[in-house]
Amino acid sequence: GGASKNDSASGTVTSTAKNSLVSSSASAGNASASVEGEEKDAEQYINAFVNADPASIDAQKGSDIYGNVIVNGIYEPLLRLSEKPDGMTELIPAGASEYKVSDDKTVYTFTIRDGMTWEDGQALTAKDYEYGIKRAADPNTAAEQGFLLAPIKNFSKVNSGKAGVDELGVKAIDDKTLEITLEAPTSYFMKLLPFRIMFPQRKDIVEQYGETFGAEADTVMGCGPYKLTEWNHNSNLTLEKSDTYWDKENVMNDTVNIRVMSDVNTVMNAFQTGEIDVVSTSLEEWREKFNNRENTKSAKILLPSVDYMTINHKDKLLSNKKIRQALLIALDRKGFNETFFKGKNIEALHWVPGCISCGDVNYREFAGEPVKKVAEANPDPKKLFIEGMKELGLGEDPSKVEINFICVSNPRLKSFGEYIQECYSKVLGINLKIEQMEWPILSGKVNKGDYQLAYLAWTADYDDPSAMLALFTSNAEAVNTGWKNEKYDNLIKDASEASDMSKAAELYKEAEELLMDEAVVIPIINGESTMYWNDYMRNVTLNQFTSTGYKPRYTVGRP
Amino acid sequence: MDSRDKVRYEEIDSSKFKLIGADNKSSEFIARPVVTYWSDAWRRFRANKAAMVAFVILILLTVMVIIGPIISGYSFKEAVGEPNQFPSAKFWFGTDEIGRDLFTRLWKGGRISIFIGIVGALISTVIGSIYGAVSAYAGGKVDVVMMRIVEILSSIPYLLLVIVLRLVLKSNGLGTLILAMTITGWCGLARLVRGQILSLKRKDFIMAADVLGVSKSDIVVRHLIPNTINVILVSISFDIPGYIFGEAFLSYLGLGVQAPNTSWGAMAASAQQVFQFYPYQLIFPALLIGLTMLAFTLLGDGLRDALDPNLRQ
Amino acid sequence: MLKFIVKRFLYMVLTLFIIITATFFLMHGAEGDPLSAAGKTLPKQTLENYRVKYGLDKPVIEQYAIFMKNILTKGDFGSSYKYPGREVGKTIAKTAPVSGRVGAQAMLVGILIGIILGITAALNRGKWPDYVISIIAILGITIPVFIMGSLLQLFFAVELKWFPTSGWKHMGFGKDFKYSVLPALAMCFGSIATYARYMRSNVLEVLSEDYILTARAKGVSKFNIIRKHVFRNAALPIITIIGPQIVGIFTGSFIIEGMFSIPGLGKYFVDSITARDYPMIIGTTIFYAVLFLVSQLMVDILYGVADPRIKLED
Amino acid sequence: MSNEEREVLVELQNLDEFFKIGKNKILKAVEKVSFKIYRGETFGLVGESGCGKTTCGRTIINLYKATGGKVIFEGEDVSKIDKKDIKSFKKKAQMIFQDPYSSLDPKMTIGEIIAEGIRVHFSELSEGEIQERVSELLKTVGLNAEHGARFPHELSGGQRQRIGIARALGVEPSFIVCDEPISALDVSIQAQVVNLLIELQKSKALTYLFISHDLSMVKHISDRIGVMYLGSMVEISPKDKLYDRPLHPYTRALISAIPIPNPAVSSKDRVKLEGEIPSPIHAPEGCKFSTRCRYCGDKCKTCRPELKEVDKDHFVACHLYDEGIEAAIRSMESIDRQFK
Amino acid sequence: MKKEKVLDVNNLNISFNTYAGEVKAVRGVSFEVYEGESLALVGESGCGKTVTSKAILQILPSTAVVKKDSSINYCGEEVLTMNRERMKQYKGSDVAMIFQDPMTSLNPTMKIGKQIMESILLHTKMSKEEAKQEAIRLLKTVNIPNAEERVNQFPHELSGGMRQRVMIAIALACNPKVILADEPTTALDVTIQAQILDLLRELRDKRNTAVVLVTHDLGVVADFADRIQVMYAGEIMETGTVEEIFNDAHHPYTWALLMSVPRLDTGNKEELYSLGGTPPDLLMEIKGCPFAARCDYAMQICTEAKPPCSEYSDKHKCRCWLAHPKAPKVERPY
Ligand SMILES: Nc1ncnc2c1ncn2[C@@H]1O[C@H](COP(=O)(O)OP(=O)(O)OP(=O)(O)O)[C@@H](O)[C@H]1O
Ligand SMILES: Nc1ncnc2c1ncn2[C@@H]1O[C@H](COP(=O)(O)OP(=O)(O)OP(=O)(O)O)[C@@H](O)[C@H]1O
Ligand SMILES: [Mg+2]
Ligand SMILES: [Mg+2]
Repeated sequence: GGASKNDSASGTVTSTAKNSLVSSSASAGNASASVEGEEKDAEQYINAFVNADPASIDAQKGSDIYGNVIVNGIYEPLLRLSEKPDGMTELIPAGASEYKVSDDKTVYTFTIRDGMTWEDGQALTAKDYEYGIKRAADPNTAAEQGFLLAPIKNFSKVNSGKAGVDELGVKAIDDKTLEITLEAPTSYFMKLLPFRIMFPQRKDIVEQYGETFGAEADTVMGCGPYKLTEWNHNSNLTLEKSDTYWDKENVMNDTVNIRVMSDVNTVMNAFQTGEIDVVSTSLEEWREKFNNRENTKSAKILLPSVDYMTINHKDKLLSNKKIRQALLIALDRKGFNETFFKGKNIEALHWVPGCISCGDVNYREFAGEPVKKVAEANPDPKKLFIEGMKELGLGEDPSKVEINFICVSNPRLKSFGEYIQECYSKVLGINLKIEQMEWPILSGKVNKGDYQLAYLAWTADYDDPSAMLALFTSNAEAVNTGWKNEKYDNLIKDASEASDMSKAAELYKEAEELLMDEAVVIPIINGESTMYWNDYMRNVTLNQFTSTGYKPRYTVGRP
Repeated sequence: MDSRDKVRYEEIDSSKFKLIGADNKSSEFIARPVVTYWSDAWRRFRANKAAMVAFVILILLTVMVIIGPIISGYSFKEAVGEPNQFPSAKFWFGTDEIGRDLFTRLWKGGRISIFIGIVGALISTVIGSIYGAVSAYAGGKVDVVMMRIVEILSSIPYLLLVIVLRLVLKSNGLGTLILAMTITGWCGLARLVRGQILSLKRKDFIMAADVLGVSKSDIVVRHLIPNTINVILVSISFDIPGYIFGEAFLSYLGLGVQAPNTSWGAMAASAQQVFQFYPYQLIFPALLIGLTMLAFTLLGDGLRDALDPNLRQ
Repeated sequence: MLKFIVKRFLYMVLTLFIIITATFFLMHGAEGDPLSAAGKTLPKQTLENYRVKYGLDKPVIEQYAIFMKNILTKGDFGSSYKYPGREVGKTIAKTAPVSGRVGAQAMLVGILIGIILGITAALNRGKWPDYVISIIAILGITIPVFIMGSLLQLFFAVELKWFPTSGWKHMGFGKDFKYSVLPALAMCFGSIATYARYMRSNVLEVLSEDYILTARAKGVSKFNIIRKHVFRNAALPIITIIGPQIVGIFTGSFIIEGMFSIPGLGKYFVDSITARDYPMIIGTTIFYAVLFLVSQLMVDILYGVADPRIKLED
Repeated sequence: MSNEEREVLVELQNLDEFFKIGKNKILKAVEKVSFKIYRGETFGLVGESGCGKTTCGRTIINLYKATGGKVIFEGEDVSKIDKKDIKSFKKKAQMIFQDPYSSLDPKMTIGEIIAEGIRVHFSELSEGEIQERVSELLKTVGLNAEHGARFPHELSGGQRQRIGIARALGVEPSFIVCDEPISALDVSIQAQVVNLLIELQKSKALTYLFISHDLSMVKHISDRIGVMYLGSMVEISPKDKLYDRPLHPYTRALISAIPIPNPAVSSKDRVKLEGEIPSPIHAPEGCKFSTRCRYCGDKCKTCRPELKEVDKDHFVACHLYDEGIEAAIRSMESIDRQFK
Repeated sequence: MKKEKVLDVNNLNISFNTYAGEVKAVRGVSFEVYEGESLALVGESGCGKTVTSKAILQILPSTAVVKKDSSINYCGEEVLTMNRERMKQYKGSDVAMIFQDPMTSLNPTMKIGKQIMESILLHTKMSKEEAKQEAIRLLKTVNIPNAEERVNQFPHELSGGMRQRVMIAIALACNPKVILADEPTTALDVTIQAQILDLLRELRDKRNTAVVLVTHDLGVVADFADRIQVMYAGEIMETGTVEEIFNDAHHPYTWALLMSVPRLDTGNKEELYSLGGTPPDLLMEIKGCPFAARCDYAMQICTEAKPPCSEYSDKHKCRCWLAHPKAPKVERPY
């Protein structure tokens, strides 16, 4: 997942398919772990769902989180990210049986596992990986998430068409050896490997189906634990265990029935009738309901997402740091949490969400709460705001100030907006004008810099602070705040190239504090949800950065 | 003739048997005020219990949207209690998702909803019925062209039309909202009325009016449309809730009421996702929309009965 | 008659052309484009690549020319932007029958019940059945489909477990019929209300006509008076409403199909616009327009059938 | 006053009015009808039911577009009247509809129905004056002002018919097509209405086209009478000549069938028409009456007779008169004898 | 040969509730109809002839109220209290009506053939095909040319007279015992009128059908009716055989009627005799004789009391104060 519009983290729609990490408190994670000696059901199938129809299961082209879970099932990445018993993740060998990193940390050499084949029996080679990765970088593919490959050598030249694809730093030395060369050392590069853009791809198949590749169940060719046997758009998908998969002994179920359910009430109703096995929700009302449900287990999950307001720094009023700071600290996040989440979510007094790790440490625990620092330095936000106004020559009456706030049309977001509106009016005495609009219009406005405040959400793509912090470097251009800071750019660059993760963490922390002190954006709340499953389920993975998918799940005593 | 009659028959004074001849004047009609169509319709309308109930409901609704936001004493835009509270003595209709008093907000929202419902229905009814009538009555090429226009308007994706409309008008004010709602809203009625009038226009009384020299526009307004009043009234009773909900839909495009103002449609829309937990948040606005529709349905029925000469008693 | 149809067909082509052109320019004129709709904010280079690939970097007029050429010479509506690789034509061909299935079911129930209720109300004007039916109609309109669907799910699926909450199997025939029950039910309430109210009103009108007296004088029973004499004369508005409803059948309902995981066409209508999925917008619009135009032609022909005084004018 | 000197108000020239029936079938309701109506006269139009009288009347008033031929009103082709003159044409030419009920708007009160025309053509009148006129008109047709507040369905058949008359008179036209204006009235009101029509004619030089089945009344009111049969005019004559000496066999049958309001007169010795009644869809090739005419000769079956003046102002379309009246009457009498 | 009484109407009172009050359209009408007889109802337009006929068939509009002590008796059965099943059969097959207004009385969306067949199928056991043939036959009996094609036409495609004949065909369809013919021939030319009358006469004579003929055409009455009943303002003024009424009427209204008839021998456009004034307002209670105000022979008593019924023969009855012994003798004016 990348940054996304309203629904990814606003809490109205949740799904098992979303990136998530087990919080430290999640002891429940173990409840679903396999227990030795239990009698497995004879018939092993999983009933799952996705919130929307995957746009495409073309691994490189597609980008939505709904498709991730499918492609993870039907392809075999070089490495997979799996969940440890403590809820953290670890990289385990998959398509690559082993790998080497050069001393300067810029050349990665992978050895492809023996005996791997595609669904049709053809051998899976290093060339297929090479083709897959290059395809993602090829501008003709127009892969939406191609930019994640940025650490790879010559990526930006290739992606902008200034150099041929062959110049990308990816090369199959022979059928069994794949070599990836980076532009510079990148501490989080390994975490990108399980990601779909790096999946292998069959050139002949891709060319055979052309545009329609990955659009239907029968226009893809997989090499993973499952085969996609059925895909009724907007209705359901079926994965069946592949018998050509190298690790088929560890694929614990035969069929995964995946329903496309876009409506929360339907999802919840279907969970109650047993039509789906696992759901997760961030709505307290549903939690209260399911906490009392019989034979149901649950675990709390922190999502790597944050809801925030982006600020247009090109705007005259908002170009003033004091004004921005006032807006940043005037927001009553606690009240927000109480009102909309019964206080069960995490107030975002920071930019990087709580579940991101840096090396082996939990980054958040390490980095503290930077927004608080700003608040402590400026105890009276209204005064601060007035000061800012004076600096701009706007007088001293905040009630004359009207700030435009745009958000996506959605009743719940409108309520959020109304809360913020009331909050600012109370604390700062200013007027917030709420304007709702369609996502394409909103995102267009943000891109063009035609806005003041916009409500957005961002979900980290991979498990590293840079997934959040790199957003605001001068050349990222992903969120158009109009803010540029050389010091910040350097901090991020140094951090990603740092050989020592604790050093990187320090640099990230400094960068984040700079970000918050400048009040570049206003983080509001972290994503969080609770996962519920019927107690006959085993091995439900709670960590969403994992890419093991449905592989380990099985049931005991399904009614 | 029984015997009793006979006795009297014989007894009548002979002075009464004098020819006095025809008295044409006394046979003249003894002037009774000529009741006009409308005063008669109004009288029958008042006699219709259901219509009077509807009338009372409407008046109550009107009064409540005027004074309702004041009587609870709460502000409609500020959180005054815990969010999502069920109705209680303190908050008669409960509170919404950020703790504002629903009672106050409902009546406040009613202002815009009732206004939009009625204005929208009126505009599209006037346009739709006249358009349909003219198209059917003129017939021939005029009909062809007019109906093709309706087809085009009905076929172009509405959402797209409104998005562009908003862009062109550069405003999200009330005017734009009403324009957006009615821009294609009249098409349905136009087709309905046209259908009715296609059969009406062949009737003799239309020819009679034509022969009298009544102008085409008068024939449309005075003969054709009144004779389709049935479908028009039904259509109005559907239009009103339609527009009330439609306003909420248009807020998807940023066209509805602006926060912290609200409307019944917007309230119903935001309550939908949580209606299982806080049903009252949905029920109250829906009830009021329903009540408004009920009022107009009964009113329509009453009006229809009142205007329908066949039912007059 | 044939001349009339041929003539109307020619008009249709012209109308369709206008619709397509208008839609094309409207959608290009609308704020936002397929890229800004992509669900996320993207780096500039990615956007650029995308633009070139789909030809969005060309002037709109040129895009229009290319698009029209493709339609006219190859009958090719292109593939979706949002769902890469899904050909618009094929997608519609696959999904419309599913929508049609659910919609037809809903419409049949809606018409049947609506008409029966409408007639009942008319025959009992001013008595309690009339009011009860009015209330039913009002509920049918004021309860949003979404709520109706949810309530049906809660009651019939979660509580009674008679039907699955959602889902779709093949065309839902035979034992899979159960999948289509709840969505069709949820969908039909609105039309019940509509038909009932229009029917009531027109039946009342017709009942006061003189020829009903003639029928009564013949000794025709009340039921047959309704069936043979009233119905056809009251049918005009029903025909008018049925026209677009038939279109609705095939184009499906965005909300219901989403709620019940039905692989129908409905979703694409709204989705394509919010996603600025140009080829899909045009495709669905053409589909809708063709159906609508044909249905209007049918309505006009049916007018003549229902009421012989209405002559087809050519 | 001979016809030549009188002003022609309406002239029909070879008027055709055809209806399309079903697929490719054409019903010739009026076929090649020509006659003149002079200003200030009453032209009676009689004929079998369904022979096209109403259609003819409606075409004159430009309700139907003529399929062929022309209707000239005051020297102008009615189908080509200028837009701006249409209103004045409609003020001059009015129609009383045959079907009293369906020609009244069911949603309007009687008062409004009558007032409508007045309002259109006398826009200078105040509302009060209009109402006054309405009640006056109601009184002239034997109703009272109270009926003005009623709706058409609340009236009896005859009362409805009188509304139609009042409506037409309200406009103060100079020419009225009276399509069976008195058929549903009782004799006393009939007399009242007919007296009124005659009086108006005398005082305002009105012209009537009087369509009726009541031959006694037609005789009473008309100056000249045209007899139609199956869409064609078969005889035109001043009324006295027609009743005294009907020439066309159909007219003869018609006259003899007039019921006499005297129970002593037996209906037995009337000329009864027999034979197949042809339909206007497949009219006989020759004389249209040939299928029912007891004097029918070979020529009648193949050749359609033209309307010819056989006596002064007396036209007839019949082959019997090819050799003059006397010969025709002689031959008819001999055939009649055979029948007895 | 003693003829059976088929209809016996007794003290029929019918009112319409209108906003202005009660329109008393029919006021205490009593009469009987024997089988095989033709009774002519004549009278002022708006005097309640149609309403009376509709009452007999029980098809009055909902605004009409039939007063309590009214009674309509068909062959010994009370019509006003008939049950639903019996009613169905009674309508159409026992008593049929020819409506006055043929355009609006025919269903505009049903082919005329169907409309005729409907009645046949309802009351006989004929198959559809037979019924259709029967419908064609009926159309032929009422002299509609091309009956085979006409059955497939819609009412608006027929001329006024044809519609009326279709109405007649519908009424005749099931050989009813009583035919209520409400101005059946007004829209017909005299030749066809004569044929229709012949047809009705034939039914009357061969099938013993009773025909109640409502008409204004006294010529038709003279030609066709056995008995005449003269109505005025909702009441029956005079009744008697045709000869009695035409030659020896006693009521001034009857005189007026007979005098207004245009005759073939009247002069050119000379004024026809016509009654002055307008009929009484039916909303009012009428104390005396309803005709008093327009009667040239009115006396004071006429405005004060209802005239009694005087009998001149067993069929000839009249309600007029002139019959009173104390009343002056007046000559018939014609
Ligand atoms: N639905 C009604 N509401 C009120 N008054 C009515 C209604 N129908 C008839 N009347 C009145 O009742 C009286 C009798 O009407 P009816 O139709 O019986 O007259 P009629 O004798 O048939 O006259 P005509 O010869 O003109 O047909 C009339 O004065 C008429 O105005
Ligand atoms: N609108 C129409 N469509 C088809 N045929 C029609 C139409 N109007 C009249 N006709 C036919 O035209 C012929 C003449 O009809 P028209 O009404 O002029 O007769 P008419 O002389 O007025 O007869 P009547 O005395 O019975 O009223 C009839 O055969 C009739 O069926
Ligand atoms: Mg006619
Ligand atoms: Mg009558």
